Amino acid sequence: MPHWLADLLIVVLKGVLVAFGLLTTFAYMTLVERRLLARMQIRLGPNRVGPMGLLQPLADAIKSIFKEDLRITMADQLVYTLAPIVAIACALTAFGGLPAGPPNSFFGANPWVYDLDVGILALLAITSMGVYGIFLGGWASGSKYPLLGGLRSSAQMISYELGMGLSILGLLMLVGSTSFRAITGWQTQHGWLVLFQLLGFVTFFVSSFAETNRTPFDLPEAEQELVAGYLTEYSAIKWALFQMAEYVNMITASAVMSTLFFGGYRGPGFLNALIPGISEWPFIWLFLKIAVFLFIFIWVRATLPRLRYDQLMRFGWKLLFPLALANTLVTAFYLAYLKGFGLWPLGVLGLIGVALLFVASDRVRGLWNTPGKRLQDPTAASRAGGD
Amino acid sequence: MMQLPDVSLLPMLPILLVLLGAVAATVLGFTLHRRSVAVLAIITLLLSAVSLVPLWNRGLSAFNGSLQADNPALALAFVLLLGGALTLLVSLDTAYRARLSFPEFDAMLLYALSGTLIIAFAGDLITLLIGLEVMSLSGYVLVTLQDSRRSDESGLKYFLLGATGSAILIYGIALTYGATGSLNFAGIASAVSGLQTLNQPLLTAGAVLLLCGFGFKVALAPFHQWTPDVYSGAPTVVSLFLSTVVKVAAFAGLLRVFGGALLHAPGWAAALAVLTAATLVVGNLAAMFQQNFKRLLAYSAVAQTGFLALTLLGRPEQGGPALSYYLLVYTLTTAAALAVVAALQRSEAGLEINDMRGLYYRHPGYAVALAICLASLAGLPPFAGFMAKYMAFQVAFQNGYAWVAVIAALSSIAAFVYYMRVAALMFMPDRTPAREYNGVRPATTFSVALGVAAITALGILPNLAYGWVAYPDIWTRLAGT
Amino acid sequence: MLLIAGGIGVLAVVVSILLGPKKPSRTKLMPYESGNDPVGSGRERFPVHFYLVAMLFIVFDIETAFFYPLAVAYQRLGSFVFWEALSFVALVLVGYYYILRKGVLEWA
Amino acid sequence: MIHVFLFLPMLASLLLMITPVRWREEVAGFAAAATLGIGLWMWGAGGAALFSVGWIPALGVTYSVALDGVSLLLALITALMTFVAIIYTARRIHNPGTMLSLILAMETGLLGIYAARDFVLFYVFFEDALIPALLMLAIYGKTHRMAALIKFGAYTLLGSMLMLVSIIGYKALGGSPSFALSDLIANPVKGAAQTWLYLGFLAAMAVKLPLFPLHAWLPAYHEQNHDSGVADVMGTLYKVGAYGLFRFGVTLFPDASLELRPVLMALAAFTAIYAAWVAFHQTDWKRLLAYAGLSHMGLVGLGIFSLNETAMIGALYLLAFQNVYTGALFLAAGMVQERVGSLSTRVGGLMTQAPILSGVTMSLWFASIAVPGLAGFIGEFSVLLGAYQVSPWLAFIAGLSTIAAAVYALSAYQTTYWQARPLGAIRVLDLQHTEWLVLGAPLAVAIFFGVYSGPALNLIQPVVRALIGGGA
Amino acid sequence: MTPTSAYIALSGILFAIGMFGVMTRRTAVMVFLSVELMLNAANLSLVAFARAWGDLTAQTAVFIVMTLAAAEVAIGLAIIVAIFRKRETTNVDQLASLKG
Repeated sequence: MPHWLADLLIVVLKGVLVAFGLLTTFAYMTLVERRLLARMQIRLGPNRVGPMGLLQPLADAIKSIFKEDLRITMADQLVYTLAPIVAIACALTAFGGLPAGPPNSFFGANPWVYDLDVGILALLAITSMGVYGIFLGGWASGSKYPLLGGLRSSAQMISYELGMGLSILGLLMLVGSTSFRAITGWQTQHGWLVLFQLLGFVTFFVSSFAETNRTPFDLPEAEQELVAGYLTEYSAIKWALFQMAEYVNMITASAVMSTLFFGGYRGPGFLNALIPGISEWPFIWLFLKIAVFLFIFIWVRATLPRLRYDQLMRFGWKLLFPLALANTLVTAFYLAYLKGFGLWPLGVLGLIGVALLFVASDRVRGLWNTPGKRLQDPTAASRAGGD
Repeated sequence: MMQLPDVSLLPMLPILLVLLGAVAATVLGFTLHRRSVAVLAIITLLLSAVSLVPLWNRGLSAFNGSLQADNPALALAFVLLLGGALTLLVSLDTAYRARLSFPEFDAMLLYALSGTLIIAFAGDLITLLIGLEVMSLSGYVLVTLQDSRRSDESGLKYFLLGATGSAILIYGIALTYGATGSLNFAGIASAVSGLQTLNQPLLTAGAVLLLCGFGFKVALAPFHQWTPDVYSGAPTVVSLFLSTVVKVAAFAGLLRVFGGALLHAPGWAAALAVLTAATLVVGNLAAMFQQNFKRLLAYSAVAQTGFLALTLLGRPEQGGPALSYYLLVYTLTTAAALAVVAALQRSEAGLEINDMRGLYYRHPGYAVALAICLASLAGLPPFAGFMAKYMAFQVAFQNGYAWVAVIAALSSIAAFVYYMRVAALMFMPDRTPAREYNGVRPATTFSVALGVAAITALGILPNLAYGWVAYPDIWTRLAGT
Repeated sequence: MLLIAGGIGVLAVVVSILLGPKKPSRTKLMPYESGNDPVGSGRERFPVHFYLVAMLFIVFDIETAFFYPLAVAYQRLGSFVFWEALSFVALVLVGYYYILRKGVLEWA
Repeated sequence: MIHVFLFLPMLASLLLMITPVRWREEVAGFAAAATLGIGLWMWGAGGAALFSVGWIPALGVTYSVALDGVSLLLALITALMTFVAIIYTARRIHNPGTMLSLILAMETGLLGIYAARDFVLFYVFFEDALIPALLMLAIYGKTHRMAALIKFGAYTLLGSMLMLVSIIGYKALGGSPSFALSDLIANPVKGAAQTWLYLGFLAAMAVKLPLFPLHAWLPAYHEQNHDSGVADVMGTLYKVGAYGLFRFGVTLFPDASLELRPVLMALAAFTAIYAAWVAFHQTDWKRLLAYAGLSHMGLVGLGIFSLNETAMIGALYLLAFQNVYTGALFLAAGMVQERVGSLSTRVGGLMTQAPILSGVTMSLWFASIAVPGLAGFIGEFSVLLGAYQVSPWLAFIAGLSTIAAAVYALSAYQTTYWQARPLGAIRVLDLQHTEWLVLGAPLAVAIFFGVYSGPALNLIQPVVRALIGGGA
Repeated sequence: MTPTSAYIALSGILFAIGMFGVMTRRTAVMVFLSVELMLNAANLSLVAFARAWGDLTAQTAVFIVMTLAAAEVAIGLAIIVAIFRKRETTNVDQLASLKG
C-alpha cells in the first residue's frame, strides 16, 4: 500500500471518528441539556426512554429520520435542501483543526485531522460559512417568518463575527502565531492566556454565545416574534441537521475557547506535583474543559432572559466591537512599551478593564439598552452605508 | 527584523493635510453648518497648496520611493488642488439648489482629492492603485449623492464602468509585475530596459491592459461611453469635479506609468496613438450633434482627452511640460465653463443649447466669460487653449506622430464648429424671456472670473505657468531613482 | 474533512427521503403563517437596514483582516508599528463615529 | 512706436467697454485716427525696423514685428479703411459701441498680421482677427447668419489648423532654433517635405485669398453681414491670403511654390474668370461685390503665384488698393440700402435724386474695373503683364475677367442708378455730412495712387526685388 | 509544485469569463459579479507571480486589491439598492433616461 494512500486513509479515519464523536456528543448533549434545565426548573426531564432516558437521543434520531420530509411549495427546492447540509458541513469541519493532544499521541498519529499555520483564521472562516446555511435556509423557505429569521440571524452573526475576530487579536500579538499548537505551546510556557487577555476572553466568550445563537442571543428562534425563525418551514431530518449544526458549533466554540484561553489539551501544570505528567495526558483535559463550557452554555440558557433585537445589535456594535478594539490596542501598547516588565501588567490591565466595566455598568448598559435616535429615511441610510 | 519604511512626513504633507481636512469634514459635519464645512475645506486646500512650496526642486521621496514629491508631482498636485478649490467655490452657491448641500459632499470631495494627490505622488504601482481607487470610490459616491433618478443612474453607469476599468487596470498591474518582478516604477523601468525576450509578450499585454484601464478613467475612445451619460447625469458641480480633477489625476497616473515606468516597453505607444486618434474623431463628431450644453461639454471633454493624450506620445521631457500646461489650462477652462452652467441652470440637466440664444443680452458677464472659455477650448488665440493645443501638436510632431497631429487638426475643425455654434447663439439678439436662474452667487462669479482671467493671462504670457515646468531634466526621472 | 462532513449531511437527508412517508397535502405544504393562507410572496423586500449591516460588516471585517498579519508579525516590528496601527485604527474610528452619528447602528 | 501702432486699437476696444455710451463714437474715432496718424508718421520715418524678443523661449516662439515696405503699405490701407468704417458706423448704426470695439479689435489683428515676423505670432494675429469678424456676423448679421457663420469659421479653421501643423512641422523638420522668420529662412526644409508643408500653409492662405475651391464662404459671409457694409469692409481687409503667401509662402517654400506654380496660376486665373462670370448673375449688391472682390483676388493670386517681379508688384499694388475701393463700394451699397431699404441691383434711377452719391460710386467702380488713371488699373495691368511672361494663356484668360468686370459692374450700375425711378418710390437723399468723408477719402486715395503710383511702388518694389532676387 | 503558467492560464480564463460577463450581462448585479471575478483573476495571477519571483510585495498588493473589492461591494451595493428601491429594476438597458 503506497505511503500517501495510507496517510489518506488515516486522515479519513480520523475525520469520520471526529464527525461521529461530535454527533454523539450532540445527541447526548440534548439529553443532558433537557435534564439539566429540568433540574434547574425543579422538574424531571425526559426519563422514559431507557434508564434515565438514556435512549432518548436515539429515539429522537430515529423519529426525525422516519418523519415525512416535506417539500414546501413556495420553497426553492435545491437551496432548501442544500442549506442544512451546508450548515452541518461547516460545523463539523470546523472542529477538525483543533489539536486534541500533543503530536503522535493518538495511537502514534497526530490527534488532529488537519493542521494549518492559520488555524484560527481557517476556523473562523469555516464557522462563519455557517451563516450561509442559515440565511439560505431562511430565504429558500419562501415564507415570511423564515426570511426575517434568517436575515436577523445572519445580521447578528456577522455583527458578532467582528467582535470575535477582534477579541483574539491581542492574543495573536502575544503569541505571534495563529496556529493552535503554537498557542498551546506558548501557554505551557507562560501560563493560560485568560490571565493576560481577560478582556479578550470576555468579548470572545460573549460573541461565541451570539455566534451559536444561544440565549441570551437566540433571537433567530424567538418563538414569540417569529415562530421558529429560519427553522419555521423545516421539519424532520433537515430540521435536525440545523439543530445538530447549532450544537456542534457550541461544542466547537467551547473547544476553541479552551484551546485559546485555557491551555488547550494541557492540564494545569501544578497538578504535576500530585501526579507527575498528568498535565500531559492527551484528550482528557480538552474534553474536561469542553464539558465545563458546555455546562456554562446550558446554565446561561437557564438563567438569562433573551435580549430584544435592537439591544442585541447595539450590544454588538456599540459595546463589544469597541471593547475588543480597545483590548487589541492596549495589548499593542504593552508590547510596544511595557514589554520589559514581564507579563503581569497585562493581567493587571485586563483586570482593571473588567473592573471598570462592572463599575460603570450602568453607563455601559445605557450604550446598548435604550434605543437612541432612529435615522429618518432609508435612502439616507443607504448613503451612509455607501460611505 | 524587517527594515522599517523611512517616515519623512514632509513629502506627504500636502496629502496629509487634505486627508485631515476630509476627516475633519466627516466629523464636524454633524455639528457645523455645511457652508462652514466647505469653507474649512477650501482653507485646507489652500494650506496644502502652500505646503507644496517648500517641496519644490527638492525631489524628496518617502517610503522607499513609494511616494515621490518631485516637481512633476508638485505641478500636477497644484492643478488638482486648483480644480478642487474651484469645485468647492462653485458648490458654495449651487450645492443647495442641486440638493447636494450635505457635509458628506465636502468630505467625499476631499477624500477623492487626497486620492488624486496620491496618484500624482505615486512612485509605485500599489500606491498608484490605492490613490486611483480612493479617487474612484469617492467619485461614485459623489455622483450618486444627489438623490435623484438621473444621478443614481449615472452613478450606476459610472460605477460599473469604473469598476471594470479598475479591474482591467489591476490585471495589467499583475501582468506587468509578472513580467518585471517589481511593482516599483524604478524597478520596472530598469527591468524593462534589460528584459529577456521570454517576458516580452507578458509585458506588452500588461502595458496594453494598463492603457485600457487608464483609458476607462480618462475616457479614451472606445472606453468613453460612460462619460457623456455620467457628466450630464451627475449634478453640475460634480461633473465639474469629475471632468477636471479626476481627469487630471488619471493623466497624472498615465504620465507616471507610461512616461516613467513603462517608457521603453513595447507596443503601448502605437496603441495609444490609435486610441488618441479614435478619441479625437469620436469625441468631436459626437459633440456636433448635441442639443444639451452640458452634454456637449461632456463630449468636448472626451475630445480634449484626445488632445491631452497627444502629449503622452513619445518622450516625457517634451510631453511632460506640454501635458502639465494643458492640464492647467483645461482645468481652468472647463471649471469656468461648467461654473457658468451651474450658475445659470434652472435644473441639474444643465442648459439646452437653444435656450442659450441671446444669453449675452441677459447675462453679459457670464456670456462673455463662457464665450472666452469656448474660444479657449476651441484653441483660438490669444487664449490659453491655443497655446496648449499648439504644444500638443508640437509634441506629436517631434515624436514622429505627424499623422495623429493632422487628424487632431482636422477634428478640431469640427470642435470649432460646435463651440462656435453655442458662442454665436449667445450673441444673437433674442426677445424671448430669460430661462436662467437669477440669484446672488458671488463665489461662482468669482471662480468664473478667476478662470477667465487666468486663461487669458496664460494665453498671452504662457511662461507664467510654462516657465515653471519647462525643464526637460525634471521629466526624465518620472520613474524615480 | 469537509467532504466527510458534507457526506454525512447528504447521507442523512437521502436516507430520510428514502425512508420517510410521503403524504403531501396542499395545506401541509403551504408556507406557515399561523394557519392563515399566506399573503403575498415570501421574498418581498426587507428593510434596507440589513444591507447596511452587511456593508458595515464587510468594511470592518476587512479592517480586522488587515490587523491579523500585523498582529502575527507585531513583535518583530518594534514600537514604531504601534503608531501606524494607531493611526489606522483612528481612521477606522472616524468611519465608526460617522455611522454612529448617522444612526446606522440604531434599531427600533 | 510700432507696438503702440499695433495695440492701440485693441486697448481702445477694451476701453470702449467701460466708456459711457455717449462718448463711445468719439473714443473709437479718435483711436482709429490716432492709429492712422501713427502709421503715417512711421511711413515718414521709413517703416519700423525688426523688433524681436523671446515670447516662449522654451518653445522658440518669439515676438518679433517689423513694418517694412509692403507691410507698411497694407497696414496703412487697413488703418485708413478702418477709420472710414468707424466713421460710417458711428453715423449709421444706432448705439454702435459693440460694433466699434469689434472693429478696433479686428484692426489690431489685421495690423498684427502685416507686422508679424514670427510664424506663430503670425498665426496668433491671424486667428485674433477671426474672432471679432465672427462676432460681428453673430451680433449684427441677418437671418441666415448661422449657416454663413459656420461656413466662414469652418473654412478658416480648416485652413489655419493645417497651417498650424505645417508651421510646427517646418520648425521640427528644418531644425530651426525659433519660429522667427529669419531663423526659419536660415534653415529651411528641402525636398518633398517642403511641398507637403507648403500645401498645409497654402490651405490657410487659399481660404483667405480666397482661391477657387475654397471660396464658398465668401458670398454667404458678405450677404449675411449687416446692411451697412461696415463688417464687409473689415472682411475685405481680412483677405490677407495673398500677403501671407508673399511674405511666408514664397520665402519659406521657394521650391514648392515654383513646383506648384502652374497649377496655382491656373486656379487663380480660373477663380478670376469664374468669379466674374458668377458676379454677372448677381442681383444683390453685396453678393456682386463679393464676387467682384473674388475675381480681383484671382488676379492678385495670379500675380503672386507667377513669381514674376512685375506681376508680384502689381499683385500687391492691386491687393492694397482693391481693399480701398471694394471696401468703399460696400459702404456705398450700404448707403443705398439705408436710403432705399434694399440691396437689390434693380432699384433704378438713383442718379436723378442722389447725383453725388451715384457719381462717387461710379468712379469707385471705374477704379474697380481698372479704368486707367485709377488705382486699380496699375495693379491689374502689371499683374497681367508679368503673368504674360510666365504663361500667356493664363494671362489671357485672366485678362478676360477684367472685361467681364466691366460688363457686370456697368450693367448692375446701370440698373441701379440710371433708368427711371419707379413711380411712388421714396425720395432718396444725397450724401449726408460724414458720408462725404466716408466715400471721399477712399476715392481720393484711389485717384491719387492711380495717377501717381510712385510712393506706393517705392514701398513695394525693393521688398519684392529682394525677395525675387533672394528667394526663387 | 504546479508551474506558474498554469496559474496564469487559469487567471486568464477567469478574467476572460469576467470580461465576457461584463459585456453580455444586463443586470447590474451580474455585471458587478463579473467585475469581482476579474479582480480575483488579477489576485490569482498576482499571487502566482509573487511565488514565481519569490517576493512579498505582490501579496500586499493582493491584500489591497481585496480591500478594494470589499469597498466596491459596499458602494456598488449601496448604489444598486438605491436604484432598485426607486424603480423596480437594475437592468442596465432600462436605465436609459440619459440617452441623447
